[in-house]
Amino acid sequence: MSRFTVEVLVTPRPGLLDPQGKAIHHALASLGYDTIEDVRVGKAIYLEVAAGSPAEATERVEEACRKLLANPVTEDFRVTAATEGAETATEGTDPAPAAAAGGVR
Amino acid sequence: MSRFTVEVLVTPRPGLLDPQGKAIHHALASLGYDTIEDVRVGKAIYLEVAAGSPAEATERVEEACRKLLANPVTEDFRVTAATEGAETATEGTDPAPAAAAGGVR
Amino acid sequence: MKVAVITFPGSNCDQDCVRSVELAGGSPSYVWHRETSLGDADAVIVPGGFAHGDYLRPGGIARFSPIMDAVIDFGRDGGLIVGICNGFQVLCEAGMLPGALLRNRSLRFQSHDCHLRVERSGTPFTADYARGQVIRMPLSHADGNYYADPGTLAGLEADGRVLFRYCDARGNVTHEANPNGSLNNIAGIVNARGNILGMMPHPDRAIEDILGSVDGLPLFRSLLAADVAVGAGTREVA
Amino acid sequence: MIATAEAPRPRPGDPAITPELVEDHGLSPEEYEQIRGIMGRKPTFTELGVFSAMWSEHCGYKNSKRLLRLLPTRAPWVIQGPGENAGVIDVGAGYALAFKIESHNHPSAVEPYQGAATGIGGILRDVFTMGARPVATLNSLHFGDLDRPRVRYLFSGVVKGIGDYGNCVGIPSTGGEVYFDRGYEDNPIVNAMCLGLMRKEDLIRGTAEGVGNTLMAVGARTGRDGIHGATFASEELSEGDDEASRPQVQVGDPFTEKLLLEASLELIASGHIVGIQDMGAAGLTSSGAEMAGRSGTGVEMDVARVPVREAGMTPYEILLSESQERMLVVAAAGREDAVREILEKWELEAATIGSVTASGTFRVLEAGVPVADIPALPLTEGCPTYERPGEEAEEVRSLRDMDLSHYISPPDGLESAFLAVVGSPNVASKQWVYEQYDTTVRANSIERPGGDAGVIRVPGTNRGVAASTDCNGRHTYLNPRSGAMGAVAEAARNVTCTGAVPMAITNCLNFGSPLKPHIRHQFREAVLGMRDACSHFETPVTGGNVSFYNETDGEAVYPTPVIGMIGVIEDLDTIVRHSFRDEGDAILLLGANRGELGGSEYLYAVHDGLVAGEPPDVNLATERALQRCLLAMTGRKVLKSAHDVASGGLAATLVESCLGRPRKGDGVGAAVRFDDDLPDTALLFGEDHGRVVVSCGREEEDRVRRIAADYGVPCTRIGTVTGEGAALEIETRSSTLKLALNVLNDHYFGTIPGIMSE
Ligand SMILES: Nc1ncnc2c1ncn2[C@@H]1O[C@H](COP(=O)(O)OP(=O)(O)O)[C@@H](O)[C@H]1O
Ligand SMILES: [Mg+2]
Repeated sequence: MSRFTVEVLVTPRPGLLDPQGKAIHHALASLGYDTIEDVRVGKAIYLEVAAGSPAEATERVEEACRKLLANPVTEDFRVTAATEGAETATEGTDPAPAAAAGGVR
Repeated sequence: MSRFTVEVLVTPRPGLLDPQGKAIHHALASLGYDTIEDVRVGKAIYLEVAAGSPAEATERVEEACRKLLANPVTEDFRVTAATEGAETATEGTDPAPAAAAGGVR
Repeated sequence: MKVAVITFPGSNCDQDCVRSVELAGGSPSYVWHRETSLGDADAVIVPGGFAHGDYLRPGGIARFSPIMDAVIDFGRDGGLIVGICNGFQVLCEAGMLPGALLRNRSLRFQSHDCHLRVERSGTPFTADYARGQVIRMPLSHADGNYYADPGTLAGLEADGRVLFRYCDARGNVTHEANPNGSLNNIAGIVNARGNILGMMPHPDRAIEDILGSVDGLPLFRSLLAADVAVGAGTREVA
Repeated sequence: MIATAEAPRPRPGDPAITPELVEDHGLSPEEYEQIRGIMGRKPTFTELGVFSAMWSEHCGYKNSKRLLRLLPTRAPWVIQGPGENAGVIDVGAGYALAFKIESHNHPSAVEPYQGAATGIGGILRDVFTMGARPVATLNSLHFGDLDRPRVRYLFSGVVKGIGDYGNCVGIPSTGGEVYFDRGYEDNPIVNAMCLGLMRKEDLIRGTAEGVGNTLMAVGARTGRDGIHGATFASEELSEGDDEASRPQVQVGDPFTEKLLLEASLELIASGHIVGIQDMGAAGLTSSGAEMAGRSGTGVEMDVARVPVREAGMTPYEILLSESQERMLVVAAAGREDAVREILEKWELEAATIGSVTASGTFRVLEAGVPVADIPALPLTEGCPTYERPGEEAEEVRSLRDMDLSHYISPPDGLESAFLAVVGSPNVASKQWVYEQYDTTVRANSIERPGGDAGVIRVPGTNRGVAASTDCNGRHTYLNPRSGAMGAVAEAARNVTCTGAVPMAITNCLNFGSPLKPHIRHQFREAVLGMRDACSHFETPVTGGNVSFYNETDGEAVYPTPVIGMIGVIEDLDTIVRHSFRDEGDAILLLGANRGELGGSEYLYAVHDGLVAGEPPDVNLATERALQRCLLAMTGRKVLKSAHDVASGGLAATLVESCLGRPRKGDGVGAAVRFDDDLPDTALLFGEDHGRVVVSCGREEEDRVRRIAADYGVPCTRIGTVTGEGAALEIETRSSTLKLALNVLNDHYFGTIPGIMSE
């Protein structure tokens, strides 16, 4: 059993009005960021999961997404598994190599 | 000039209480997800940026993060640039190869 | 008539609903969210508040409270259910009503009176109102922006399942009268069978003259007068 | 004093106690010597931290205690005066009201959203730990000028923080105030007040009685947040502090608070506990020491048993953490499981961390090893207090003495001045603010924000409790004594306008650094003014809060003694609202116009931010007569409206009475005429105290006049209510104004939303 950090990105479904994204877009524009053409806001959820493998951790979390973490009426989600700095995308053609976690500052 | 999608992940600073994460953790536990040991919740923001290069797009967004998108007192942020399916991590050792965007469902 | 009022951790309007039922002449009782049975209730109210803090999404966590299985069964058997404010959000999350309640257009919490046009009379929830009647009551929410996909929305309208719409004092359904961005100014809807109502404004806060309005009382009176026996099939919305 | 065998010794890793370390803890060399004397030895690092917190300004009231003793605190209806978590008064019908106001200025300056949110959380806990169910909150906010982006950021963050927290817990907001003035540029004032009701017999106090009873930590886990917040709240901010202050940011969890509220009330009703207290400023330290101090007992606790959020926390950190949503409970011995059962129902944690002892000391162990052992009473009561002489700043004296005569005429004409005053952010409607607060939850809000005072019904009765917060910082800046008197007078007037009898106050004294003579002068004068007014009105002070060091880079805020006034209406059928009602009704002015423009909104809004002149005079006898007169009128139900005159003068009062509730298109007109021999600006914008505009049916006019005469209150018929959609017409000796209601609407309701949507 190891501990994996699984990242879940929950985003508003395309076509859905996103008032928060719109407001941020507006605020950025009035700060002079006129090259930013659209903004959408979703949630980033990080789960620490005890599992035998990254795949197992991911699977558990995907199930949790379908059940609770995302609202199918309004949201899409994407799950990525990682352990100790190594991330594994569960979708996409290739597993992504390591990307450093942690803040910029 | 191309259009790039830049992903910003904003997360609560370590050590700060994350009531939302706590509540989700609790909810998952009572749904039987007892291998999930911790949950933290942040924001995922997607910006469409017109720029000459991914680096330029990323730079603009990083600046916007410091100015507006993240609250420096309570949040960390991480910026990733991508255009038409190709993502470029601005941190981490290697640029990640393509990862399909869009929802699982 | 016995009315079960569900209390989740974080429910704030359970007492208001109990009082409303009492004032309308019914017998309310509190049912704690960890219960698994509604007892001999004839109707159910899912009250407002911030069940589980509204963390993640309003209603998202409450939907999994133990009592919800009983509430879902009750609704499936044709029992009358009213979800107010957070209760509406819970019912949508539970799939008992279509659509979802998104963040208000203003992105702010909004607490003020609103006018509603009663779109249909003769339902178990609106029998005591006249069709087209304009009523006033408080609203109080951050996520009341009703959304449904175009097909669902068209279905709601075609079937006359929108019971309340935001309007101005004269009954005009206008953009300015829409407090939160809800599609088609929708303030309250029923499910296809017509036995489950969800609405964002608070009839439970408009039950006495001294509070500024009694326009919420007819809703509770309608509910108490509706004779719908659970399991005995339906009383279709006229 | 302490058995040597068990005396705490320094922990490995503790820093050595040096003069610098002592200074960093906000303690003077003399204070440190005093501590050594109390201890009979050198304190450990942990003990130093404990003293530092308890002897901070915030907990120890070093620089205010002696003056605060001058305040009147007693009346037959006062059940609990200062010294407890909240004051308590008898409001009749078997009910008691607990109420208190608190500042969260520094945290809000650093992180407005969380700072304000946790401010609400703390004040709610102060009230429900008395056994009372919170029934209303109010908030008094003072910010810099709204044209500054930073101020807008603070303003919107604070309002959202207050709203999100209070709304989630389900407590209606019934009122408050918001001021904007450059005097608060970098130091917002964020004061939150809470009212709670209980049956009189349910009152419980924060005591640790009964040797052998069990100490339990209840609620949220302890994290590293807010460590040394109490000291932090007692130090001035300096440029660049945002970075340094970060680890101290506390994050509020209103959902946990709601559970804690319900669980606490259930615990108190169960009889399983003997005492309960919020872990507020200085957390476990102040709650533990104060509970022991109040009961003359001791406590012993083991920090290793305190549930923590992070590994590796030291005793110092655990004792001083200000993590929110935590309580210290004293359970009757043997009832621990019953206590735990109630908490489990509410999905809360409870840990047994120690017990009540007979030692008289605040004793702390870490996994059995003593780390602190301090005599409780000297710790809680022994904080040295100071009263050093003060002196008024020359600058203020000259501003006050300024000749205002060449500001009498408005540069762009009277109508433009009128709209500028009515549309200034200070006078304009605060609808944008209070519509973000749930004002109607629990269906007892009889008068919501927007009038003179909020009124909440005592559930199950026809009684009401009215409350108002007031402080015009410009007035207190120019003259702290009359300004503070004026704040009490205005608060009492606001409450009286609804028909409620003023009963008692709580107060929050927001000042700069008491180390400066002119601040000490302001503080002393303000306390004396408050004393005089409260004595005269028989509204004792049941509690409050002092917030010093509201300074950035040496610039202090205006002295801001915020008054939270409570009134009682015995029969809600006698309630009066602020807006004119029916066409043809008579409009009368109670009180006399003197045209005092000193410190007025007119000078600030129309003359480039001028803050000068002698602020309006307060005549306590006149105010008292006015209060009695109004209550006689409301009691006899002769009035249709009553609205006091304050910021913005008669102009603001008349506009508000016409426009009424914030729904566009509503409102009635009025035609008024003044015969006073005063310049137009002084007449319309003067903020003279002691005035109320009332309206009544024509047939009642004589009765109104007679009652006024009985109380010796000047009463002048000034006009008539005109029909819906009409205008506000004002005639003076030299001018005529006709202001369309929709124009007034745009200015009064449109200003703040307009600025905030930019
Ligand atoms: N921060 C606030 N929160 C809630 N209500 C507020 C706030 N600020 C102002 N109000 C409400 O707006 C109304 C007018 O406020 P104010 O101008 O301060 O009144 P007054 O001058 O009569 O004290 C009052 O009902 C007050 O309670
Ligand atoms: Mg007033």
